[in-house]
Amino acid sequence: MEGRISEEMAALTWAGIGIVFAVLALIAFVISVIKRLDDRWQAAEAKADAKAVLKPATIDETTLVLISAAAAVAVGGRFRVRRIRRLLSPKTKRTPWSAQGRLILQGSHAPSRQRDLR
Amino acid sequence: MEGRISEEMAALTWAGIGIVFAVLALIAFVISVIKRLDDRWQAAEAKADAKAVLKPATIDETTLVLISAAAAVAVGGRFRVRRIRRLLSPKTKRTPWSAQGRLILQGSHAPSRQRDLR
Amino acid sequence: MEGRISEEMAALTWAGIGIVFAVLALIAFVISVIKRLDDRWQAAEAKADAKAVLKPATIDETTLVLISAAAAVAVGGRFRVRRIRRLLSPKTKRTPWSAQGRLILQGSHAPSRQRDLR
Amino acid sequence: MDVVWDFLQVGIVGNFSWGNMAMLAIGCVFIYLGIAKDYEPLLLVPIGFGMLVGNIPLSSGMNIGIYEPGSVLFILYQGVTQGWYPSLIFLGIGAMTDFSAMLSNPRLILLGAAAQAGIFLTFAGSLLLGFAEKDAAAIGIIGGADGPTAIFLSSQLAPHLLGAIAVAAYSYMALVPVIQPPIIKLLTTRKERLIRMKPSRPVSKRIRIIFPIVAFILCAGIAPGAISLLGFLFFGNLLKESGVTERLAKTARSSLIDTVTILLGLCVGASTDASRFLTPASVKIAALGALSFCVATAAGVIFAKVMNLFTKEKINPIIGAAGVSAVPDSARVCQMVGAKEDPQNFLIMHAMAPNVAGVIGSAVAAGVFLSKFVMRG
Amino acid sequence: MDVVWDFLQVGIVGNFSWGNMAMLAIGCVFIYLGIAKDYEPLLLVPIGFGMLVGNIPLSSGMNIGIYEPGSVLFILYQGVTQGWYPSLIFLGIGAMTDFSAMLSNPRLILLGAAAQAGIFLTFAGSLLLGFAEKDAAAIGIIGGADGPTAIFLSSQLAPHLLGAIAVAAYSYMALVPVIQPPIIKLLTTRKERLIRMKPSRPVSKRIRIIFPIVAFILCAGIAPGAISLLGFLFFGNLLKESGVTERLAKTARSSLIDTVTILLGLCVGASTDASRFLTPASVKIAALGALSFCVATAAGVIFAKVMNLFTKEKINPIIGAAGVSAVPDSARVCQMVGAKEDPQNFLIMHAMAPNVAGVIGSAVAAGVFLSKFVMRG
Amino acid sequence: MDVVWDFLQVGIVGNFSWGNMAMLAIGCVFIYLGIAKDYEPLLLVPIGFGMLVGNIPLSSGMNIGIYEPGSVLFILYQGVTQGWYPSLIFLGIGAMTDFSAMLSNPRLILLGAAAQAGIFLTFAGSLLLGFAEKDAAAIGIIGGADGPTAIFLSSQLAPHLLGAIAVAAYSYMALVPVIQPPIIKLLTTRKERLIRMKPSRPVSKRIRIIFPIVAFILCAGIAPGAISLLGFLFFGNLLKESGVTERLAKTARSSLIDTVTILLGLCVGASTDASRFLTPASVKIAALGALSFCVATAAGVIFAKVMNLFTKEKINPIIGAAGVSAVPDSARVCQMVGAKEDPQNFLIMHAMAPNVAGVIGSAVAAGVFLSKFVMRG
Ligand code: NA
Ligand code: NA
Ligand code: NA
Repeated sequence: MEGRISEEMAALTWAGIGIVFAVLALIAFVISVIKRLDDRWQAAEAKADAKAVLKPATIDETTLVLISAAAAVAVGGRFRVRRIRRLLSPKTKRTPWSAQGRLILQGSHAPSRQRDLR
Repeated sequence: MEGRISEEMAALTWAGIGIVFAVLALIAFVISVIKRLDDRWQAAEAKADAKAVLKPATIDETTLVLISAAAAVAVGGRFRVRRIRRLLSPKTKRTPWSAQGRLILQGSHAPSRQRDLR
Repeated sequence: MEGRISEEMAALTWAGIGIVFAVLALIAFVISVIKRLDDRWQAAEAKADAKAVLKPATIDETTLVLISAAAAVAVGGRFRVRRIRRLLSPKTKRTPWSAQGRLILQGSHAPSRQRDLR
Repeated sequence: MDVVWDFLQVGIVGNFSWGNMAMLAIGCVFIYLGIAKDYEPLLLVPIGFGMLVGNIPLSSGMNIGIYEPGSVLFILYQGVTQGWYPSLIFLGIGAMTDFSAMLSNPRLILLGAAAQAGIFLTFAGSLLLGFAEKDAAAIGIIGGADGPTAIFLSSQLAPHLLGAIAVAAYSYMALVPVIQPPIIKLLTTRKERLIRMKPSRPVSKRIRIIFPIVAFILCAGIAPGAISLLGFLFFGNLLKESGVTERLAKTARSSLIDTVTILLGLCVGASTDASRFLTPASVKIAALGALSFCVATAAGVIFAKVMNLFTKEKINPIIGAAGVSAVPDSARVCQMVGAKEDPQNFLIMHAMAPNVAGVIGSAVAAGVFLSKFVMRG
Repeated sequence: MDVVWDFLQVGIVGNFSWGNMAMLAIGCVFIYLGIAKDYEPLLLVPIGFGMLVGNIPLSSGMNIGIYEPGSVLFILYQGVTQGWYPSLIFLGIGAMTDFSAMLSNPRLILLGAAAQAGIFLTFAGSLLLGFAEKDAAAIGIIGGADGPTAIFLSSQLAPHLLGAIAVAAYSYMALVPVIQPPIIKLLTTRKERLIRMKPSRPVSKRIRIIFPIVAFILCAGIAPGAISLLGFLFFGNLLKESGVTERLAKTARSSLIDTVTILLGLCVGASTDASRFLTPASVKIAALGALSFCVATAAGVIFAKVMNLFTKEKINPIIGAAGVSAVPDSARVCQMVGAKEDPQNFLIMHAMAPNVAGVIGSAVAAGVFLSKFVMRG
Repeated sequence: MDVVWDFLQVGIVGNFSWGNMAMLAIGCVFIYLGIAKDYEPLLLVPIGFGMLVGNIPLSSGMNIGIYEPGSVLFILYQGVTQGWYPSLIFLGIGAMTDFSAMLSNPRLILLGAAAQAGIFLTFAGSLLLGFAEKDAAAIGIIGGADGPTAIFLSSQLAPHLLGAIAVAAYSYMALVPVIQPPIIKLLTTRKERLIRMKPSRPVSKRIRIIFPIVAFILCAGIAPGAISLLGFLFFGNLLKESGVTERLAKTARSSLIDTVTILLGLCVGASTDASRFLTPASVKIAALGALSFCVATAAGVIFAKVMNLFTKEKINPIIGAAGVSAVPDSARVCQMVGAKEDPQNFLIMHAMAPNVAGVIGSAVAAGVFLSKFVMRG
């Protein structure tokens, strides 16, 4: 062995293990606390939900409007939207850039090009 | 209010609004002109199209040749291609890099690997 | 013609053609040799394969274990996995990053979120 | 335990500051608004997390902070300071934008021009509040309601205000559904809000291909300062519309724009170090930004009413508000406001026209400022 | 109105030049050829639009032009001038190229070697026309019919000619279906063009994996100058063929190559500023490029005929023309020419062999020039 | 034929070295292990091919080698030397990692902490073997069993050892299924290996969203040196879990991480030039790395046994080995070892908890070293 360990480095060795331990233990502790809080929230929400038995809307309002608009243009008269089933993943719904694309497209008058933006 | 507006900056404020307006108005005007021209072109084309009632080929010549070639190799004899239905989007047709991939693949002899290039 | 070709450049012209030729010819030669070796290997392997008529497992062991595990949790009792059919491409199987994702997911308890990692 | 003590000194213990704590809280609010309220989450979540990253208290000299040359964040931040993240985002936006609505009814483009008045009036207001000329120009562009344009112009004219301007621009864009409706209602009568517009005609493919080329040459010829933004916007749009480069357009509007959005958001957020961000200037910028949005909205609506004085086919003045850009939120707002009076009135298609015209308009405005101030400086 | 007047001065009004107008027109022609004629649209559309971007008349000093350090275009252009865009494109090409046709019939590789004669003869021709040695080498490589190789070599040996060389290379690649058929017909008899070749045998996976490794070591060991191109080409191919890195290969041949193609095309186009591009040198380069393509095509065809003198299994000399590379257009052309004589003769599979060998061949040629000229200077 | 002779001189003929030959062979072994043995192919194949690229004998001065400023490889290598490739990889890993298993059973996090003892003991061992302090820290981190972390720390503390450290780290990660099982068996009784753990409960979405934010602030507040790694890891995870930025998360965990993985692997491999890599230091590093893995595995297992002394719900000590990270291979190994005793014992779900905690743990350890050594110099 050619090298040697200064006192400072020896301290660092043990301190390092300790710090890593402390940080992860702290995270573990905080998660436990948050989980306990969350359990209470969830219980409270479950109660609230139980009251609201209404079937939630499965499609957002803007989309409903757009479908109505498209239909209005196509049918050229009065009509009622009875039921809407989503064909694409609901996740895309919330992303502005793609929503932008979708909206613009739907605002456009070239329905056959809709494929482009998927 | 601590600041003040020099004459030059005041001019810039109004000139800026004016310039933006002028540029967009110019675009609006040019689009209108082009649209009018385009309407005439379209009318002319519609006439020409009306004469050519022939059902257009739905697949390009290279692809037809490749399919024939593949079939020739597979069947090992004479045959006739009667009808071709496209399974992939026709858009890919025109992109050289992917076309390259496809061509090379089809020129290869490992049909089971075709999946790779999709 | 304003320019002229020094002797060195003239030599380079011919040497260049020669070098390109030599390199590609060398590749062609080496490929031929490797191909001949490969043919022998393949013949040997074909023999070996002929003996091993056993139908190979179509799914790796880790996956089998995971499916068993998932089923154990879901059913909560004893059971036997009779047959496994792969629904995703077998290619993903081997990529650590995605495998990581999949494993972690499957280790998680939110099965409805599995879509995220595809 | 000297080692542990020294170690703690470089972190929060040795560098605690209430400013950083406040910024951490603001970062959490941004993330909360993005996730729970769904306000522009693709921007607010990265910016919010970036604020956390940029405001962890630490000793300088560790090669970590976004202002320390050589650190990872510094390197990634260069895309912001050198201005090419915004350009690449415009490439992607071009590849996902359909200008059909606008091409179908070109006169609506003027609404997109009118709303840019907000930019120049805010510029004047900033001068009055004592900002230097270049800074005032960068602040004014907040009224353009277009994140990449604001970041690009700040990076060129007022790098030291970039964080505050970007945060203001994105905050107000997220708040468009809150800011615009009252202004629209104030400036229009119920009768005006009930105006129905004719469904517009489809546009031929040929026009959609020619448009980005012609529009680029016109805009850039007159306002060459806009090249770095509009060159990429119209290039992306040509890739989309040409029909033969769909492969490139798809990458531009998916992995390319996503990657840049992630990095831009994170870096802009991380640049809001409390010591630079929590200043009186930021407060002024926030106030001017709000003013800017209001003026722009009003200008669009009023100009629509003015146009109605001279034309036969009446425009519903609500859609003038979409001229601020903030694509597509402000077009949605127009639809919403219109539908309150008449649920069968589908304004969103028409609102897209001034909406995308507004993007071009604010890029031209940025070009005007660049031409004026970069040359001198 | 001094403000407006000053403003107009920095744009087209104060910087009008007929050269720029001509280049704008050429840019439009490139876009037209790409879209309407479907000639290599993934290259011509970005380059064409880049020409528009690079030729808008403007005052310098605005931090916009591609030759102004610090501008967005300048930063993105560095991938061209530093040579790493071509390398990354080769990575993607490797990940999409199947060398099976070539591996199945190795003697066809020689056709890909023969066609590179065009490179060296054009090099000599360029010297005769008075070009400096390095410039002549960069011009010669146009005959390699491979865009990334040409750009890479120019960036290393003749950066000032990069625009002209790239434009010439891509133009002639787009014109392959026009240039090659007459030459092929001139040099072959009808009987030769009717030769049918045996369908070749499949190649084992093991060989397809070994090939990129062995070929890289051979090529790079002899011509190390080719490492920056062939290292990436064969690396991409190994990712594709290994079967265990499909995930990486997929990204390399989709979003990665698309992104780089967009930026490379735009920047190369934008580098053709009229004052640099509209020169006698560009005219000479265009002429030499055309010559180069013709010589390369002829060399490939003639060498196939020579090979037929010594072998029993005759080669259809048409496929010699595919040795120029220009993948895969020139292999298509071979199929087309062959099918005119006999529609049941499927040459394209065989033509892919010299076609991909030609890519390797021109990269080796580039390596030869690099070894020679970079060392000296 | 002087031209040919001169030409050959710049290649293998003039620069032949047995060291390079050995490295070429090692590169082929890496590729073989990746493809045929399926050991971490996404890392070994790029690194292996990179070794070929970096060890082709050539004269310097050709602007090709990875250590020649201006060459393509040098430019791409900057992502390694400047440390931002590892950060971007962590962004992607965050976007694909599900921390549910860990959140469901937080006490298992401690196993991930215990296994990091390997890092610090190897640090001490390296000092004993005569390495300088910074170098020893970079070598120690090999025990973290996390490639990006090891590369990042080396780039900051010991750039000259980067190649050796990266190769050691990835080699041992690939060999986890060989190294860990005997150690686990040595330290546990059959009865312990048969312990069954209760299936853990699902975790609410709210907790999964809060976790990356809180964990980032805690880790970075205490060990700010970890910001460049954990900032990106937790940011990616927030993008994944938020539910509103799925689009960004998808790009981060696909094209973005793939692109960076390709370039990082190639460059790390290419940096192992024989003259720099075939040194006694590399041999020592390889030995220390192996030691490091063994110590880390043992520490995890033993700590699990210690925890069992104090708790009622017993932990199967096998899963302590997963604390080294090497995600997800080491969790797989735990499952395998456990299943040998009882095929119905599904440990992998539980093993994921210390496995991902180990990633955080080694990043924190890296932060400790950075805080200590970067500040000083
Ligand atoms: Na705007
Ligand atoms: Na070639
Ligand atoms: Na670890």
